[in-house]
Amino acid sequence: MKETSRKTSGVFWAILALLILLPFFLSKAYLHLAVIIGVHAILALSLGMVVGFVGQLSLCHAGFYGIGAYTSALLTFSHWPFWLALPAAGIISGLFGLLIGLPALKTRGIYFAITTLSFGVIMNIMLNNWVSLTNGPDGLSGLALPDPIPLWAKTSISFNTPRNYYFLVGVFLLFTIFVCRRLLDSRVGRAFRGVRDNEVLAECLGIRALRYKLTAFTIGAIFAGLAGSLYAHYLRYICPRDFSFAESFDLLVMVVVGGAQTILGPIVGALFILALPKFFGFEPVYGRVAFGIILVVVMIYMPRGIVGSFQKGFPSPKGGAHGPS
Amino acid sequence: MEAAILLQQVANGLVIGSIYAMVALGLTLIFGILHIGNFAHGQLYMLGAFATYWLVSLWGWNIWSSMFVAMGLMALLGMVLERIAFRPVRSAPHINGLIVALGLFIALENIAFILWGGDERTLPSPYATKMITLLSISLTIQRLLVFAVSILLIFLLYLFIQKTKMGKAIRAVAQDPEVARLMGIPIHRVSSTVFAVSSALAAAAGAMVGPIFCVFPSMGLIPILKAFVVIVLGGMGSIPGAIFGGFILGVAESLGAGYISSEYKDAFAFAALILVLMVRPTGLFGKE
Amino acid sequence: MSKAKQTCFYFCWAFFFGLICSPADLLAQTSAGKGIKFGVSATLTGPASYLGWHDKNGTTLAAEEINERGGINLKGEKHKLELEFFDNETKPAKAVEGMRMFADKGTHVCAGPQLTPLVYAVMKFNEELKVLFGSYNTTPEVYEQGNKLILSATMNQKWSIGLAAYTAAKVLNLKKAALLVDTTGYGRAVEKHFTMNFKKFGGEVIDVEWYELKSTDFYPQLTRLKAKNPETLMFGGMSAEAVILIRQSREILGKKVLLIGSDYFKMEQLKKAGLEVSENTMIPLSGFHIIDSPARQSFYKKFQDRFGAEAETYGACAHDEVLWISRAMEIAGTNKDAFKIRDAADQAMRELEAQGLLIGGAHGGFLPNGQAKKYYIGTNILRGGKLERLKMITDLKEIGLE
Amino acid sequence: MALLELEEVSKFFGGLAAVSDLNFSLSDRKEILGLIGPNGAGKTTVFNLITGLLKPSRGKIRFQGSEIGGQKPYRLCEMGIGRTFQATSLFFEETILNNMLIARHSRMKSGIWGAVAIPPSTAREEREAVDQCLEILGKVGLVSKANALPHSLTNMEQRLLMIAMGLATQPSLLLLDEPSAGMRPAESSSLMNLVGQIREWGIKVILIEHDMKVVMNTCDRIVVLNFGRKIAEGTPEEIRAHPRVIEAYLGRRAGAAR
Repeated sequence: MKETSRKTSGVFWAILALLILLPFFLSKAYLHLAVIIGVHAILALSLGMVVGFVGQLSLCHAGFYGIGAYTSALLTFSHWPFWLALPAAGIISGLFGLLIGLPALKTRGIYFAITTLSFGVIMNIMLNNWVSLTNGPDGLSGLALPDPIPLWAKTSISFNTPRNYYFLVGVFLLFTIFVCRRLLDSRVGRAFRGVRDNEVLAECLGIRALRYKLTAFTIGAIFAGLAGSLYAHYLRYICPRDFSFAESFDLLVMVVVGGAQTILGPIVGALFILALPKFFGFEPVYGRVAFGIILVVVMIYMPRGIVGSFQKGFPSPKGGAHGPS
Repeated sequence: MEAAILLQQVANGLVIGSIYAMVALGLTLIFGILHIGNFAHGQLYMLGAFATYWLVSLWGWNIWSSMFVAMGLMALLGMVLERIAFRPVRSAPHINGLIVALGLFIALENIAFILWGGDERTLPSPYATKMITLLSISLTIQRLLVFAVSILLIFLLYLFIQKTKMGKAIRAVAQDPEVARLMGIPIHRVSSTVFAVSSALAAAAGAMVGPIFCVFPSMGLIPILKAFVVIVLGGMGSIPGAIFGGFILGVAESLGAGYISSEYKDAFAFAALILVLMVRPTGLFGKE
Repeated sequence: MSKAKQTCFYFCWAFFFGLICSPADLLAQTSAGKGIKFGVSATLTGPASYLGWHDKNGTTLAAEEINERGGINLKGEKHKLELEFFDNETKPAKAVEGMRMFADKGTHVCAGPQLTPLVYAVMKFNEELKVLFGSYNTTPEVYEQGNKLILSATMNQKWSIGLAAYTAAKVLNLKKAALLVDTTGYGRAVEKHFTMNFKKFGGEVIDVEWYELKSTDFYPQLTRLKAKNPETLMFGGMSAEAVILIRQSREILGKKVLLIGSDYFKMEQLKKAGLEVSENTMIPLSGFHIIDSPARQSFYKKFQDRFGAEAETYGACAHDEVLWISRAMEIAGTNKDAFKIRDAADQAMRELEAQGLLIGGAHGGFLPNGQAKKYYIGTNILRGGKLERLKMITDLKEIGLE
Repeated sequence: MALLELEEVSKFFGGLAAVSDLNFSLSDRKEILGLIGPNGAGKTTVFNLITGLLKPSRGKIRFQGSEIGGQKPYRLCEMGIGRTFQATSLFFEETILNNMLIARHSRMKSGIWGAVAIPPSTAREEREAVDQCLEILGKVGLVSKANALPHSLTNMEQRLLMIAMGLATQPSLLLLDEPSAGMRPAESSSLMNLVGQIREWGIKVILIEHDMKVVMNTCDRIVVLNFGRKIAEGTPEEIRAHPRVIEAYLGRRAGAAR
């Protein structure tokens, strides 16, 4: 792993340079799209930790995303600074991840998928119907922008333009990538992959499968929460509709189509899925049809996802992304 | 009075439950063979309803013959989908199958939207408005028919699975595909048969609810979600599980809405599922 | 391994490149050519694609109507009106993207977004982007945010629901009402306003039942309502459920209970449900359906011929938005300065009303919060297969409401 | 004190007994215990009971004096019981070295923080782990393939890797389930030399093996199972001479097509 990571770094820096240059010749609308893609890249990566790293098919990720968004929204309403509300959002949805993962991970495979789906739906119904807290379906309006970061004298970085926010989200995306990369190359990451590829063998080799599944699930929830906070304070308006189970499915599609077991995969997936409508702007409904068909074709001809299919030398994985069945 | 209300609520639940059961049966059969969570199943329900609608409203057929033709058409469509979309991914991770199903779900819904627009159509039926009342339960005849037809179809399916040669083959493949193949069972024939049967069931469900509910492109979403809840509740691949799960869910929802809170009606189904899975991680009838 | 990553990298690069090059509108640019661009931000896909379809068709007809009359007259010279559609996928973030897209292209007027969450989202940005947009959203709160660049092309729930409550309580002397509403913002607002006003007019609301959007079976809720035997049942939901709601209510509650449709219920849906079934149902109707003007008839007919479906209130209001804002542009003599256009909107609406061109809900100039001063709005009841007018107002004060 | 003791251990699946009233123990002497018996005699079930994949229906299993019946597999691995499986079971998506490192898991400490921040302690731990894994790979002769993927190995090498992974968990007791399955005689004899060495490193071995000749040459003591019951125990010589073994086991083998 080590030396491969060193090799890839060249590629990584090239892409990074491209991404830093991008906002300077993008129009406002596309900057906005880029920010949204960035947020979803973080989300997809965090879901990738669950789906790709430990092979658990989770369908309540939008729920954690929503909890993060609402947490930081409500905290800033009670005059917390954004820079405290952001980590708080991560922690709170991390806690939810722990609470939900503990019972849910007792089930396996499709049972786990549907259990998490149920939790996701319930979380969304709560956001929608608990009017006194969340203001119900009309959502929370008028969120504050992140407070400017003072540099020296009078100058400070403010986040009132999409470009600056683009860089803020970019930094967090890099942080997420960094964490994923480090995790994958470590003892923990090896345990993750062991559990994913052959849970029985892993347990016989002394790996506590449940603990590591829960770890991945919780870390995923934390980053989803952070993404939620970033999203909320960019759009300055949130409503339950954004965090429905449909969103969970979109995220899953991003992860799997991009390549669940890679780090680049979910990011490419997010880019692919969110940029696609741009190419069907003339007839959106036909675009949706094409989108559906593209999903089918990609899954048939690129079973490991777009990025995964570029990695040679692996046998086609059997037994399912959710462990041996 | 209270007793009457209770009976009425149970009856409501049973009728809805029979629809869930019909959709869930097909879903669970498919899962048993291909281990795919086939979301597209919901759209076969929708297309079945539309097919019936057009046969009735354009050519003035009666509802029964239209329903049978619709079932036939959907059976064909099901086989086609199995051949072009699902068979290629059967050896891939199951999650790929799920994404394929999602893709088909999106594509089919939007195709229907393009062809017929988004507005609701009511499928005319002679039984839609006639009410009958027995021991203080009042239902439309159509609802009774939904119940009756689903029971009948479930029974026929049971005979098919238990008695026929193909039925035995299906059970064998569900048990262990490898062994089945070694025993010389034509896996591909089996799986396309399963798709045909399940799709026909879904179409029947769609045709039967057409007169009660409306027919529109996005009508497939709620039933398919509930059907997933049902088959997980009953235990993946378990036929009795799907049947009882369907009725249990229907009644639970109806009583939940009737006696606790209709605001959280849809939450009950999912909460119930979670509780059951905490006690039995493989559902009520699932094997450990 | 590294080679694979290399390919990945090229793939991404190619993708960025494709993203940058393929849509022509990527780089910021102002609208070229003599045609005047008019944005339409519609929910063409996603859960509310049904609304988007009607918006698209309604605005299309409006644009044709204008261009048939030679287009828009800015400072003496005529320009064709060109609609540019943006699909906001029923997502707030997308709606904002649409606004920015219009602003980037120098389009400073648009119709929509219409759904409450989307409107809330864009209202954070449209003022700084200088984009004036019309909306037929019926939630009063939306217009009380003090946004300067939003126009309401329909009556809001204060009017329709208030009048419905008034008619039930005062005209028909009903005392015990129940509600069956969906859990969307729309349904909740219906619940709020009806309960408030019905109490004010001396009735009481004995029960409220809810359903999730896209539900199709209401037997459990209705059975529960039946136990409390209300005299009237008010619905709060989209037109989608209208037919099933009416039918199932009759099946469970019987013929005597008066049903009150939300302000999206129309005669067409009563017909669909069956006239004998819908007998004794009351619907609040806005201008579109009350004033059977030639404009309305021709729109209705055109819509039917072109798109093979009944025109809905949605399409009519979207149509009004285009007419209204275009006329405002003519009066203001600009298609860039959103604030000037907005100030001209009052006069524009008076003129349009005088010409009888408006077919949606709003009429007769508008208040500082962007809402019309005057609506034609009435409650009608289905008796013997025909709609009977129960009450008709053009001003809330007539029924003692603000 | 005995390292491993089975006392009246039984396991029922539904009605039928896969293992019934099994008694045997493993002393602290360096030895290789052979566990033989015809197909379906319940040998693998015994392994699953010892490694915690199955919970005994009756009876006690003691390891280093403490009761372990129904303990979780990872606990037992940490206590020092390693095993291999009859079917080739490896992490096919990982390189050989990573397979070894995954097996090394229970002997390493670093957690999330270590993974993300990589403090010196973690870096050292990783280095040591890699060295030890390479050393073990060297012992089984796979060090040259450290960065290859498992499916590029021969059957022989894959089986060696499985044993190496078993060793990487630093066991005091290693259970080998038919390590020589599908090997040519030459290969299996060299494998048995490796098993012999493992004994010399002070690791007790329990060996399930079909090939009688191999068993007789390798094992110090043999337990014979038939229909889940122990029918004989003793040195190879005694077993060879044991009438019930000849009748129950050898007789069958003669009959069975091999």
